[in-house]
Amino acid sequence: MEFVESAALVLGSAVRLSVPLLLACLAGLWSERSGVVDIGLEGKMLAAAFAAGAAAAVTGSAWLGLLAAVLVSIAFSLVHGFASISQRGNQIVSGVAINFVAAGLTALLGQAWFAQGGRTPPVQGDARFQPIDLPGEVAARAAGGFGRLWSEVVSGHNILVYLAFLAVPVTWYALGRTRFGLRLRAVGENPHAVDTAGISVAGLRYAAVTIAGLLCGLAGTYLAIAQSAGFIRDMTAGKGFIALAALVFAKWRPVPAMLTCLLFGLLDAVAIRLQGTPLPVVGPVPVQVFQALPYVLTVVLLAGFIGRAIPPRASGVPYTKDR
Amino acid sequence: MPIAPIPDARIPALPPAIELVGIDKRFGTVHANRDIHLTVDKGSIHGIVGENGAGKSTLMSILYGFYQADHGRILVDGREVRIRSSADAIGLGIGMVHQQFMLVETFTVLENVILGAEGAPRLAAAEARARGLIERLARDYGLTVDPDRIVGELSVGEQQRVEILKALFRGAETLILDEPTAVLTPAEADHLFRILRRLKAEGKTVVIITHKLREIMAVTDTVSVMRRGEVVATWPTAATTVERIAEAMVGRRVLLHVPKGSSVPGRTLLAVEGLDVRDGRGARLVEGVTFDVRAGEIVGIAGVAGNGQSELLETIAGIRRPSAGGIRLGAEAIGGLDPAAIRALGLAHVPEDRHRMGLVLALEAWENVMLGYQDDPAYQAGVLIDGAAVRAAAADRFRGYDVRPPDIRLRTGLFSGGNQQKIVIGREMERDPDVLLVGQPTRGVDIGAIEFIHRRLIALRDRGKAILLVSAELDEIRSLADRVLCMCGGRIVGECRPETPETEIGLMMAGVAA
Amino acid sequence: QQFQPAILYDLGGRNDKSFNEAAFMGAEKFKKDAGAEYRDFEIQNDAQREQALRNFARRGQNPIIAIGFSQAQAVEKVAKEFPDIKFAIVDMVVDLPNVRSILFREQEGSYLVGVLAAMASKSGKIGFVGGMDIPLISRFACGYVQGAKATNGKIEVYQNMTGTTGAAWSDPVKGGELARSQIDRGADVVYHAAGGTGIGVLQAAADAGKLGIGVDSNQNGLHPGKVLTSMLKRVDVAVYDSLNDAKSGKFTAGVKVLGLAEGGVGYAMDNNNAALVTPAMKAAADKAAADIIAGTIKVHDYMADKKCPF
Amino acid sequence: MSGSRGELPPLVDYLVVPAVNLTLAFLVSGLVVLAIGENPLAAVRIMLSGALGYAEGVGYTLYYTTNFIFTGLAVAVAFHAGLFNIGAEGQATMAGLGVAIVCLAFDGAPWWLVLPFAVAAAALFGAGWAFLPGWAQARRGSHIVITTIMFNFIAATVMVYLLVNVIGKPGAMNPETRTFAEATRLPPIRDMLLPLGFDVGTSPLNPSFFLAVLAALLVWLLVWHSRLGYEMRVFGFNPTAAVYAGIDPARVVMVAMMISGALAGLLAVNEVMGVQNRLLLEFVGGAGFVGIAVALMGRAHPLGIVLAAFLFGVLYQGGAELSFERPKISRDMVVVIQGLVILFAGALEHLARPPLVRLFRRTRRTAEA
Ligand SMILES: Nc1ncnc2c1ncn2[C@@H]1O[C@H](COP(=O)(O)OP(=O)(O)OP(=O)(O)O)[C@@H](O)[C@H]1O
Ligand SMILES: Nc1ncnc2c1ncn2[C@@H]1O[C@H](COP(=O)(O)OP(=O)(O)OP(=O)(O)O)[C@@H](O)[C@H]1O
Ligand SMILES: [Mg+2]
Ligand SMILES: [Mg+2]
Repeated sequence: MEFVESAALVLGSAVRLSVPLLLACLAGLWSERSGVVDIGLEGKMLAAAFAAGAAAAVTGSAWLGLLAAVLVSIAFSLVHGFASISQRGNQIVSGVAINFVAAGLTALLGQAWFAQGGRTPPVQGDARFQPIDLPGEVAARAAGGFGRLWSEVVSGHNILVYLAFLAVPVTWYALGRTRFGLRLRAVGENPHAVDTAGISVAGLRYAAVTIAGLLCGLAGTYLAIAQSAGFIRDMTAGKGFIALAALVFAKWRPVPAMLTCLLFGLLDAVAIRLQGTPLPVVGPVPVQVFQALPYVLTVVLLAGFIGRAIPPRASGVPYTKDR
Repeated sequence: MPIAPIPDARIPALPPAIELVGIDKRFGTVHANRDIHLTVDKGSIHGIVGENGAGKSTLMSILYGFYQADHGRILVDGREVRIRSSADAIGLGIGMVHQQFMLVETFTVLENVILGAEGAPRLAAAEARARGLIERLARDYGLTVDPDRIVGELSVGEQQRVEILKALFRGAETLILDEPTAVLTPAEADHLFRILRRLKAEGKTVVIITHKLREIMAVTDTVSVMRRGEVVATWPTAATTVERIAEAMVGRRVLLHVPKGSSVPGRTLLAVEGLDVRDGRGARLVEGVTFDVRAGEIVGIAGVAGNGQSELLETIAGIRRPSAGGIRLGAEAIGGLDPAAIRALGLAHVPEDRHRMGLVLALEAWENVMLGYQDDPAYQAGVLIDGAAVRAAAADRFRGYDVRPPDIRLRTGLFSGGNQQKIVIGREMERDPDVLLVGQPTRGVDIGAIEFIHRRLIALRDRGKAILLVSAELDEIRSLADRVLCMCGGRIVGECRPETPETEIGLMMAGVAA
Repeated sequence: QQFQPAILYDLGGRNDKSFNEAAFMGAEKFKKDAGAEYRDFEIQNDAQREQALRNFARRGQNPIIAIGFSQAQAVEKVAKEFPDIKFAIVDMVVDLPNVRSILFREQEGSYLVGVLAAMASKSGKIGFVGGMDIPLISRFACGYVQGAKATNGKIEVYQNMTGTTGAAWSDPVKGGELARSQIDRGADVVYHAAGGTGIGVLQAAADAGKLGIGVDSNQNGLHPGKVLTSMLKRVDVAVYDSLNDAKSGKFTAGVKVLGLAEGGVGYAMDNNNAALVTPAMKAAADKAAADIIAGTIKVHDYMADKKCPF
Repeated sequence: MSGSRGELPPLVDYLVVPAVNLTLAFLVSGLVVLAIGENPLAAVRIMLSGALGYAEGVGYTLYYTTNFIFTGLAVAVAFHAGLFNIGAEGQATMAGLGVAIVCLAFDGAPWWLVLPFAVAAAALFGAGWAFLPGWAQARRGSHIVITTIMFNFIAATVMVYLLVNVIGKPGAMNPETRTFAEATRLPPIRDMLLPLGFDVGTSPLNPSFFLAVLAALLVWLLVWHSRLGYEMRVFGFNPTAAVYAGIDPARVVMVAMMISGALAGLLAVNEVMGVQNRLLLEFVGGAGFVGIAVALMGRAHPLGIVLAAFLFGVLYQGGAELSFERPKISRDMVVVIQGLVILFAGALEHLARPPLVRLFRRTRRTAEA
């Protein structure tokens, strides 16, 4: 029973840790399935986190924070879109630029507006997304054991967590079962086919990067005013890159993306939990072993089981009519 | 006695399906279309021929809204229209099957067919409609494809059917086909022509670009010839001859059949015995294939694409590994060696897909002249590559094989298909190999270049070399090969003389006479 | 020599809510009290340390105060080049006639908050979240453990380090998760020494209805009533004093170690945590402080032997 | 594309277009500078004179350039083989370990004696750290992008462990090794030029700059004039054709990654042996990531990379100078400016081209008329 409870706690932690990865990963998925490579996930998330933190601090409303985050993140997306779709620029360079601008601008504006070292003022109450208790939470917690699985893993997260996991079936359905999704996937594989079918390649790609912006907006909001209570400079701490890795790991598919992000979250949670505890047989182990664990396991899994990941064929290539 | 309808100036005739007036298009410095006037009658099949780079594809792409003309007007059904995008063209009932298929290879047939014409936001309804259409077309035209297969796994012939299905699904009244038969077997091509005639019978209009004059004669009502961006002639097909068309195209007389003496086979240079090849999943692609090719002969392999010919060539060349059986090059067993080692032993290989395998389109042309021969001592200067030597060799090849433009510094992708093919053939033949494997040597190549390539192949044979030729063109096989092997389902199902009637070979290819 | 002070912050930057900011506060206070202007600079990478110091020196800034142990090599080099200019460095020793080295006994302050944590804990389990597994952070951790164990021999202390890259100091999400994991295991007081990451630690503790302990500057106000106390490292005082000494010509080179006795470290009491620290707790902490000053309690310095024997 | 390359005279294409792009970038940055109440023109002047206006500034600029040349070349070499190496950061980190081991082992020996070993160690450690991702991609099909990202994190972790527990200097606050003896450090270029009568001031610029230029030259020879480079490019553009040509894909991938890693590793010679004179955490400081932008802006061509690296050097040094001179323009502002330059000069490089093409067509037409 105690093991089940520990497992529940670790799983709950895994869920929370996986959410920003999942949202960013889905953002990358939308963008890259349409053929626009996005290594600016990190920057967009950061900009969104700042916007969320700033707006929530000023207005006192988490929802306005979310709105601001989404708008800012979409604005960054559109810059990336303009560079990579309309201007046919190098998508990776554009992504790098987005990351630079976001890192600088958030700290700059944060300091200029709030004078707290690029931090936004801490937010409380309605300015933050609070945990939501699902029915049965109390009873399940009281029951202990497997009940904890309900109370820790499923219930008690904030709305963005549920939104993130809802975004998975929505993405799956929209990509796989709708007209828009069909066209979007097509434009990532062969934009010529889409163009000759009389559909605007640019239009589809702009739509895709906009969705990516929206999702990064959610991710940033989660970081700033759901998981934390305010923005701190550089608070994305490389999550955008991990999300990118998860995207490749998941072979650009929504459900595997969720599983990958959960796996990354779980590895992280396990590493957190195991840190400092002596292992059986081996005895005490340096912290770094556990800190490296998620990364090492990812490499091992990748080399051992996942196999070749083939990106959408047209991704990263600006579309031009000539061959 | 039935009288053919004669156009009568007094009766207002149906307006032409398409009328192009003064179309002009430049790509930078290239004048691809010059002041083109072209009329396509409703309910007719209109052929367009011309050398590689004459501007055929460009003209049709303008009609289809893929490019915009710099000048000129387009009339559809007698009304002047503006076609700014493919969507406009589709809306006007124009459909196009491009030379390079515009298919999403990871999609199913069904998804490809409905793409862009899905109707409702949810796919289910469109899929049902498309399924219905596919069934009907299969019934009416024999246009069969499995709607649920992944397009990338289909043969080119099937992929082309998907393209036609796409156009018909969008309600095309005028169907443009850009070199539709370049990749088809004769049987598939005949099938296509039956379909085109059915379409015509239903009142639809067809414009077809091809390099095969036989096809022009067989299916078209009218033929237009393009040269250097201009339409230089338009004739009712019945009123002209293959020779006249060829001359108009090339600007000189062309030999449509290269003369060739009888072969004097010498010793065996290539021997294949009991060869088995499997794919990654273990399915057999080539099964128990045994044959040999002797010095001074051309052995042709006839077969419907996808019956193991490509895999056979690739295995002999060392690109694939045999799962059983032996291959000998002269006295050496080469089964399982890598391509570089096999090449070093005197085997050259013109792969059937020059874009995918034979060339690196992003490199400058001269760099492709050493593709596969980068280890050649003649190309080395110490630890580095002797660029001057390679460029000298390249310039030499370009002269010898009449590659146009003769600019070895040009990016390879900018050459036309025919000239790209000459680069590959020149590279492989100039090594003076003992054995030459050739896949589809003249696919998509204009008749002038075909003549040239055929001459070269025969000359190589006459120098006592062994050539193994795989071609989907029965004509080509029959005019070049000294012996013909038929492949079907990965096996050699029969051998015959090149004089054997086409129908008989056709039956063998289908596996019937085995 | 003119009096034109300059401050060089470490990578964290002027407003890191931590020791750089404390230095800034000290300078600001001095500016207000003495009415003297000063210059400062935030470096962006390691190469700029030396460059900035030299730039200051060339412009005749004097004294120049470098914040953070990473500045040592640059200070050493530039101080040699400009023997007439006075330098001060915080958190590291540079042995030159014109350099004042200011060290803190973080372990002593940590000991006190350990005492408070052990007394405030009902579960007998407390936690520590560090930024990176480096000696300086282990020194905080070790003092904390010693203080807690001295108060409650059976107390269990969970320790976590956040990461191995610079991001470890600015990852509040991970910090929060580390704290939560400790809280889930029963910890009800969590002390952090993790810069921006610590914001997440304090947040997680507050969210869970547990207590956090701040570090470096007074962080009690971040979550009033939810932060038990803060371990103060008076970099502000050190900077202020150095500036003051230089102005009044009393600047001395050599090593200054600031511990409890010198008022260089301590724990924070204010309105925000008045209700949390009972008189008994306060008495115990003050007793410990007195004993440390008196030398009857020896607080172990992790840096001395890279070991924490508790 | 409207107005593609080749429609403009080469001089315009390679000089005017980038100049226009840079001007645009500075104009937009100027707006931001203006927004915080500083004079943008003065800011540009400070930036340029800080980076190029005096010997020491130039020294710093070139010192940064050195790092970016190495990482830019590293990314570019992998790029030619169709591989996206995001791991230059980690490779350089590990190379630092190699350089430190050599320098500590030979501590006290003259630098010119140690240098070859340090270079070899840097290349070897960098290549070794790149080998595993290369191997995993070639033999196991793992995606190089993920594995190199993961290897960056693993390198950081290994480094913390080693510096804290194994090779760190005892008693140091900071995880770092002891400082190398004076003789073993790469001398600043000033020391080499002073006897000749030049004084370039005190900057960290050291002989590794020449190493970087040499590396660029070697990469140029490798990619365009060697068999291996040819094989890499063939494979990078068209793997199927590579197999046809008898090129072993696995070999190309592994070799290209190792060369890439070795180049990234050389950064450690500059930083560890030349500047910091000890191994410390995060000495790479993001240069591995900047290398991606450098490689792409330099179109993966060594000359382009040297120029792009120089541009970034100017941005870094000029930026430092700017925020030093104008305290209101914080270092974050400088990051924003860098981002804008990357955006306008890199990703939006085609922005200025169509108007220029139109301008040229018009002038040509008037000239013809
Ligand atoms: N996208 C393009 N960009 C620049 N020039 C082009 C482009 N497409 C075609 N051209 C130019 O237009 C001319 C006509 O090309 P087009 O593809 O129409 O020839 P074609 O008659 O279809 O040749 P083929 O028989 O080989 O298919 C070429 O010579 C080429 O120089
Ligand atoms: N982007 C381009 N820029 C300039 N010229 C081009 C371009 N694309 C094609 N061409 C030119 O177009 C002409 C025809 O090219 P195209 O690709 O249509 O050849 P093709 O014979 O149809 O090839 P294939 O049959 O193999 O598809 C050539 O003369 C070539 O130089
Ligand atoms: Mg064509
Ligand atoms: Mg063609």
